Amino acid sequence: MSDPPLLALRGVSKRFGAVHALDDVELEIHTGEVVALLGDNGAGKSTLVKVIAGVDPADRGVMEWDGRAVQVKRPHDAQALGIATVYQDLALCENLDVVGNVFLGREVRRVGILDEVEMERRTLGLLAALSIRVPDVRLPVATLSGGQRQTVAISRSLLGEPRLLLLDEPTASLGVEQTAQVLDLVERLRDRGLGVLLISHNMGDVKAVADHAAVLRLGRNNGFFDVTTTSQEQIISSITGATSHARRPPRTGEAGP
Amino acid sequence: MSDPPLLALRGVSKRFGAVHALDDVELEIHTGEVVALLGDNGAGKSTLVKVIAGVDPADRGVMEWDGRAVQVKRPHDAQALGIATVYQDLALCENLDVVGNVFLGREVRRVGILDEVEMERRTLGLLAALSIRVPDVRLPVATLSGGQRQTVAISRSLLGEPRLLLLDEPTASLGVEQTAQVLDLVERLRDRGLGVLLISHNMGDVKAVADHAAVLRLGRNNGFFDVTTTSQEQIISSITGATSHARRPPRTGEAGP
Amino acid sequence: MTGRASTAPGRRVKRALGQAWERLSQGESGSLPVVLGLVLLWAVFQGLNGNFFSPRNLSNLSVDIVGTGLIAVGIVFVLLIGEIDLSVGSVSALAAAVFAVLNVNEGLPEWLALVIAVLAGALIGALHGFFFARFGVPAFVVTLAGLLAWNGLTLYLLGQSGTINLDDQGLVAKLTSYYFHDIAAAYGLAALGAAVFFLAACRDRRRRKAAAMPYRPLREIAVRTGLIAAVAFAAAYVLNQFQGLPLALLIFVVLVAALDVLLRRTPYGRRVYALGGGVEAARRAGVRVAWVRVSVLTVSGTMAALGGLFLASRITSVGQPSTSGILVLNAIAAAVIGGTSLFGGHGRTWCAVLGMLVIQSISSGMALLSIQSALQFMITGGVLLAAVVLDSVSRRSQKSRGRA
Amino acid sequence: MTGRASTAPGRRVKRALGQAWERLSQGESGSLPVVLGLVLLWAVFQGLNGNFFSPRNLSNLSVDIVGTGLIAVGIVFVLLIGEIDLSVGSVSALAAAVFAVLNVNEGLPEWLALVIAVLAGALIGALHGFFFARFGVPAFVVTLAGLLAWNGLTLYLLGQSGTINLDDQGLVAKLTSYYFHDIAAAYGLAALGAAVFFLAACRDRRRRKAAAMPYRPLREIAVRTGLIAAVAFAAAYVLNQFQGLPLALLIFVVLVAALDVLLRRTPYGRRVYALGGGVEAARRAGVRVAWVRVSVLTVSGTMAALGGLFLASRITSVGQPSTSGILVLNAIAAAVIGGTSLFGGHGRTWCAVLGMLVIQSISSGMALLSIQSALQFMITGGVLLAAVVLDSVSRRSQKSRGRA
Amino acid sequence: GRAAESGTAVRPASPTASGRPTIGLLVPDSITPRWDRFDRPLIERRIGQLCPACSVVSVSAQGDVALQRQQVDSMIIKRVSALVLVPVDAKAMRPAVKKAREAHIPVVSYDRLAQGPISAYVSFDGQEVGRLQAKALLKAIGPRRAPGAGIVMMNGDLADPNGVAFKKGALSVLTGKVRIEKSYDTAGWRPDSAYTNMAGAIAALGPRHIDGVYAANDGLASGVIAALRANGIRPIPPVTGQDAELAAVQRIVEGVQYMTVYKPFKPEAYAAAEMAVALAHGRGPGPIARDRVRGGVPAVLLRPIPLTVHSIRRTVVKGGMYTIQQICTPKYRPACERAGLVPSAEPAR
Ligand SMILES: Nc1ncnc2c1ncn2[C@@H]1O[C@H](COP(=O)(O)OP(=O)(O)OP(=O)(O)O)[C@@H](O)[C@H]1O
Ligand SMILES: Nc1ncnc2c1ncn2[C@@H]1O[C@H](COP(=O)(O)OP(=O)(O)OP(=O)(O)O)[C@@H](O)[C@H]1O
Ligand SMILES: [Mg+2]
Ligand SMILES: [Mg+2]
Repeated sequence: MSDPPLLALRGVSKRFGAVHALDDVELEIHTGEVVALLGDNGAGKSTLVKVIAGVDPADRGVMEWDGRAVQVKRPHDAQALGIATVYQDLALCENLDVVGNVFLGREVRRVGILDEVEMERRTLGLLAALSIRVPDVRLPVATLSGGQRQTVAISRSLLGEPRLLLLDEPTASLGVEQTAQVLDLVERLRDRGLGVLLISHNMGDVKAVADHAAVLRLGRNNGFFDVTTTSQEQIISSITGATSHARRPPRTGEAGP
Repeated sequence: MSDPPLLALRGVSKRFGAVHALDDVELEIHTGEVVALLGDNGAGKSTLVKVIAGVDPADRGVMEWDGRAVQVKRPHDAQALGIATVYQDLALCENLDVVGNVFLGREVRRVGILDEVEMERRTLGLLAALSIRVPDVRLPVATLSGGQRQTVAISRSLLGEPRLLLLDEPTASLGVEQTAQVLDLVERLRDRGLGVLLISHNMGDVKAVADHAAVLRLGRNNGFFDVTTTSQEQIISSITGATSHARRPPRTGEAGP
Repeated sequence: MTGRASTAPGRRVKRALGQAWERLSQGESGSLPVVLGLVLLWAVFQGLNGNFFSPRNLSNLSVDIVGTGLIAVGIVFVLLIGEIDLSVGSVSALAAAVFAVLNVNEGLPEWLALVIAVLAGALIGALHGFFFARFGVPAFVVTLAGLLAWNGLTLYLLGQSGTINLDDQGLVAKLTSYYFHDIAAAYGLAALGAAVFFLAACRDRRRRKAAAMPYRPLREIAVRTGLIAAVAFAAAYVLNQFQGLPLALLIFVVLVAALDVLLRRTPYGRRVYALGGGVEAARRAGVRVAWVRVSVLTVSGTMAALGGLFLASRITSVGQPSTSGILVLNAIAAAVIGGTSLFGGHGRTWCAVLGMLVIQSISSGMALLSIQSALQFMITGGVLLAAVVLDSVSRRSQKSRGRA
Repeated sequence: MTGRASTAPGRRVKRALGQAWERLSQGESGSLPVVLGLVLLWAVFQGLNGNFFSPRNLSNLSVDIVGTGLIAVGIVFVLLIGEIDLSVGSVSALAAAVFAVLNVNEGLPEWLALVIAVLAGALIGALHGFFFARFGVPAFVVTLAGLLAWNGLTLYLLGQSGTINLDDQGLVAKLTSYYFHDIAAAYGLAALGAAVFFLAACRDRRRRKAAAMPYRPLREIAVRTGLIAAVAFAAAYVLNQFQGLPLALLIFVVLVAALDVLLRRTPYGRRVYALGGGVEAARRAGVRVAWVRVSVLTVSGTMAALGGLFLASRITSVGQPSTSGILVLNAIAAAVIGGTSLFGGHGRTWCAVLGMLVIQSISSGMALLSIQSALQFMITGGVLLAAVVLDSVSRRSQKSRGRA
Repeated sequence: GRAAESGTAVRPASPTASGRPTIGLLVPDSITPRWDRFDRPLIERRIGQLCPACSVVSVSAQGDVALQRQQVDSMIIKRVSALVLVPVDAKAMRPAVKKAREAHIPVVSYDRLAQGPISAYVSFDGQEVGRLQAKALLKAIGPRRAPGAGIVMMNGDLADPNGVAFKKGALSVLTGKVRIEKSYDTAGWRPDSAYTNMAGAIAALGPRHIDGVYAANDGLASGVIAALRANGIRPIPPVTGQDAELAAVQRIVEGVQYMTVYKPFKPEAYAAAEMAVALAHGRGPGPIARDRVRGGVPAVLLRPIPLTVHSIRRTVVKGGMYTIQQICTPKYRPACERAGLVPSAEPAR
């Protein structure tokens, strides 16, 4: 496959004061591919997501999109490229209701006025697809349970036509059934040709949906695996640092599903 | 076993506007017992924890402690009884550093002045026991990663000598190794005679450490199981509502490990 | 939007009322307690001096709230994003001074001077917004600096002439002195308001029904419309007893309604609320935070300028601004008493109207009772506190609601 | 506390300095930019009028900051919990009036009148706190009501006598007019301050070393002590050139230092910060939120009363309060300029001192240059803004830091 | 030229149903003690003497033009028979005065000359006040030192037309006679601003180069004197004042303030009361209004009196403003003895 990757990161670094959160990180995501991003707590996974999403740009490093270098300095830039994100801390506006949060920044309007009916209808549709009950989509999200909030954040990210989905522990507080639904959804999106970056601490989930797994350790790449051919133990030992894989993700041309 | 349960809830109900978050819920936790509280998203698990912890008291219902009815109206009351809690949303003070958060409300003092050295030493000890690296315990928790924050919240709850530990999805954003450590810890605490209420969506974890499992569904009791003798499928079907168990947790005398 | 469809009409209404009460008591539009407080206040003043409810006094009251009320509406915008604007008093004085100097001293036509004065307010607001959004200087400090600087500029502008009298037949003077003597005007406005509400509610209902979504029962819509119509027609009746509908009130009500629609029915307004609910969340959702901030402070500057012109119109003259922050405090207090949160994200433009009614009623009642100044301060403080305690306590008595 | 032990002494210092800079620029104690702004300000004023740096002017400055500075310290407490106290101006005027009426008119001994006046301030603060914590009325509104009510009470108290002259040999007058002419006093205080810092740092280091925890290298401690000593001795030198160490300054510094210890080294202070970092989190941790709130408003009332006595002492007379919010604004501005966050959780008592220095320097420089009031307002506003822009920009240029 | 507006007699509105005329008194603020302490009681007393059936309602505007306008509205609603008005802003109250006139309520402008169709006016001559202060200052500095002497001017709030008048009067005397080293205008008449400005002047000029201070009123004088004291300047150079506040009279006795201007409130208040009662009964302002201002408004113009330590008995004590006892509190007893206000070594009486 000679297509350029959907997204490629080259030598991305980021410091917070004395902490090297990311140190010369490389990553590639192709269309129609689910890449799992793994690593211990504090490995820098969320920081990497925020770099890609333009929330907190990197200090150094290049980001390529469809093979062309791009500058992503604000969340807006990333959205314009077609990157949708579910953040680990969800980042919802507590005072807005569910509909308001799902459509924030992408409101449906009729002659300049919000079309609440249409937005509510579509929100109900999205939530139904994730098989979660929210007591009332007109309640402020501050009153929702942890799992309900997470579903709102996931629904948000499915709006518009994203080309790349960044999911930072999207199922952390979801129930068994809901988790299955989200994983299903991820597979369907992959089949529709989206690229997905999935962060999870659950090896089972990773095994179930991911094609490749990239491991971060202390802010550095620590291995890139084909999930189908690598054993779970191998991956875990790479996460915990029992083995050190200096190997980087393969450059374009080597990789591919 | 004729000891009264450490904690017993009788007919606890709570409404938020039109939402019945808890409806006539019964629960018992004995010393030296780990009870898993299971349920779908929005089932009312966190609401129940907040009722017990005095954060958001129930509308109706009785709470018994060591067999005597008690009034828990404020978090302070629960702490005085020896109830320590890890909340799902962690509830940390963003501007305080790790040490400050761990010891908030229970500061170590020497002649009225904070003993920072001692507090820092003990914090480092607690964190080491949970095998998590925090770059600097003097950084405000706002800068920590999701898992690091969760560990801070868990460390907090271990201070003092609690008799009952309420853990609301304590491992949701922890790594594989850290999760194992926390489960280990729970077992050690049980062996030291503490009661533990563990909320988790992970059946594996529940199977591993819980003695009993209480299931909530739509705010009502929907089954109480002995984890060792019940199959995982049975519990899950009770969670998702495939089966409806009107059965309540047994009253004192019937139950026990 | 509130009610979900149900079956038996009787239960339906009951439920609708119950839900309305819940909504109200949930703070988003929790103005009921303030309304009760206001009614109580009025009853007390009327009991103490029978002139309080005289059409002349009520009509005056309705005009007196406009100047500071417009400023308070601007403040509501700023409070919604969780910030504060201390400069509104100075900006309103400056706008009035600009108008007076241009029109009276320089001889510009009134409409041009008026436009320039309002634009000056907008520009100043934008400047504050720029410093706030671009350099991250807290809005409090930017507008505090503005308070001082624009005060100085006003002093300088008026330095040569001192107080300037406005043409009392002029456009600006008319703003508060013109009344629609025709009784049809007041009644017409009341009817229009009720009709617009009714039609909008019905249209919403029809669309929801079509989309197979829960909708508000017709009976509930009728009850609400009836309430609104009753209040509006009562007000119109009183106004017509004196001189008719005041132009100032008309402008005020139309502006407040328009800005309410802007805030609650447009994408722009949604973003303003979003900023108040979490700047970082809004930023990640792609909201251009800096732009919204600048715009909000521009609105507040513009409303301050407008308010300043109404205040000047009321006394048909423009004098040295008082350095006292009384105007700012009144405007902020009006917004807060009306139910706007100081911490952002909750409030409506109508809050400013309600709050101004409370404040102005106190001051008008005091004037009627000719209370000594020492006592006057104390009573104003006490009544203010009582009104808000009533409000807070009735909210408290509802369930306290934590977060998961 | 900051540094972690390392090996080579050269690198150690470098790293320590680097870390100190990072700490500074991280906002918790990010006062460096304000200090730079202050130095710039001084340089400009000195350039415009050579008398600015005269010992007389600097000594006056050091006394002039005390009255409003004490009020600002109280405001820091309130800002730390994310609230605001608008009543401090009125409370300070009331305390002065209480003192004057009791001492001069009623003939009570000075010390008793003084104690009663300060207690009155504390009581009023507690009352505000009660309404705030018990009824959940926003502190803004409670203290706004207080602003009005206490103003009225002061008017009433002074209504009979008008302005009251204080005994200019009395205790209160001495508060600002007494100087320790002995040069040993100023130098002694400077030496004491440096020594206390040094010993505390060494003790901390020893204990950390004993507990096998990272500790601050001796060299770093020496450098810091040296810096503190240099500033302190320079100030002492200047003061000794005029009349010696002013009693007012001594009281101010001691109070600020004591309250700094209270805030940052006691469980009580920790809870104050916790409230600012998240009320709900603090509540769940078992902090008695209502109690802390009441206590914080009590502190602010007490400090306002103290500050009022110093302000009265400075002009040895107590007159009718002006309704202007200038005093409140100055106090809040001082706290904010010094680096206290308006949103709670960040700030120190020393912020108030720094901020007051900025504000009082501007006002003293203006007086020195006898600038006309119109211009004076504009310049004050401009300089204020410039000082804070400098501060904000230098903070910004550090990495922007989001949250996980 | 508002001769047309300035009629004399106005047919009063039906003097309320009960037939008891009410007279409204509007004072501008509560910061200046005189309104509540002297003017209001004096006017009320005099009205009570002249017309026992009359009642007086008084309100204070807290220095707020809009509030005063609202208070005039309330007075109209209550249908008072006459108004005694101290305008917060003389120009800005014109529409309110006009509105009162339209409601057939005559307005007596008190102490400050309100614009609009007022029926009568009573006050002191503002420029004369400034001239008196300046002359006294020159006298205190002494004709010998005067030519080279440097003074500091602490003017009042120039937003207040009286403040402008005082400054103008003072400058008309001082210009050319002394060097005005520094001149400050004090927004809001705030003593603490006067303090700060004076401290700045001392720092800028040096303590020995200030031969006198022109302070526009007693409040400013208190700030000025405090600054001089704080800077250890002894003896304190002559400082002027105005209003004859008790605190100022005490300072004069003590010797730290040189003079103040005494504007006897009683004649002013009585004149206002007499004219208001006459107007309320539908008559003209009466024979006491001998002067005319602004082309025909009947007026009573009173002369201010300079007050120094030598004239205390003749002025404030005789005029019934303060008793010797009020002035000579224990603290000021020695100074009073020196000044001859109380006989030495004998209890005051
Ligand atoms: N704003 C910040 N300031 C300072 N340090 C930060 C900041 N954000 C993150 N860090 C640090 O960077 C490191 C990486 O954090 P990150 O949130 O990326 O971890 P993570 O891999 O997502 O961990 P988790 O699995 O626990 O979510 C952590 O050590 C954290 O303390
Ligand atoms: N403060 C509140 N106001 C209104 N509704 C609330 C509030 N808190 C919780 N709820 C509602 O109560 C229900 C139960 O919430 P709870 O947080 O207890 O669920 P949970 O079992 O913890 O779910 P999860 O597994 O997702 O954390 C939810 O439907 C939620 O929307
Ligand atoms: Mg993370
Ligand atoms: Mg939960």
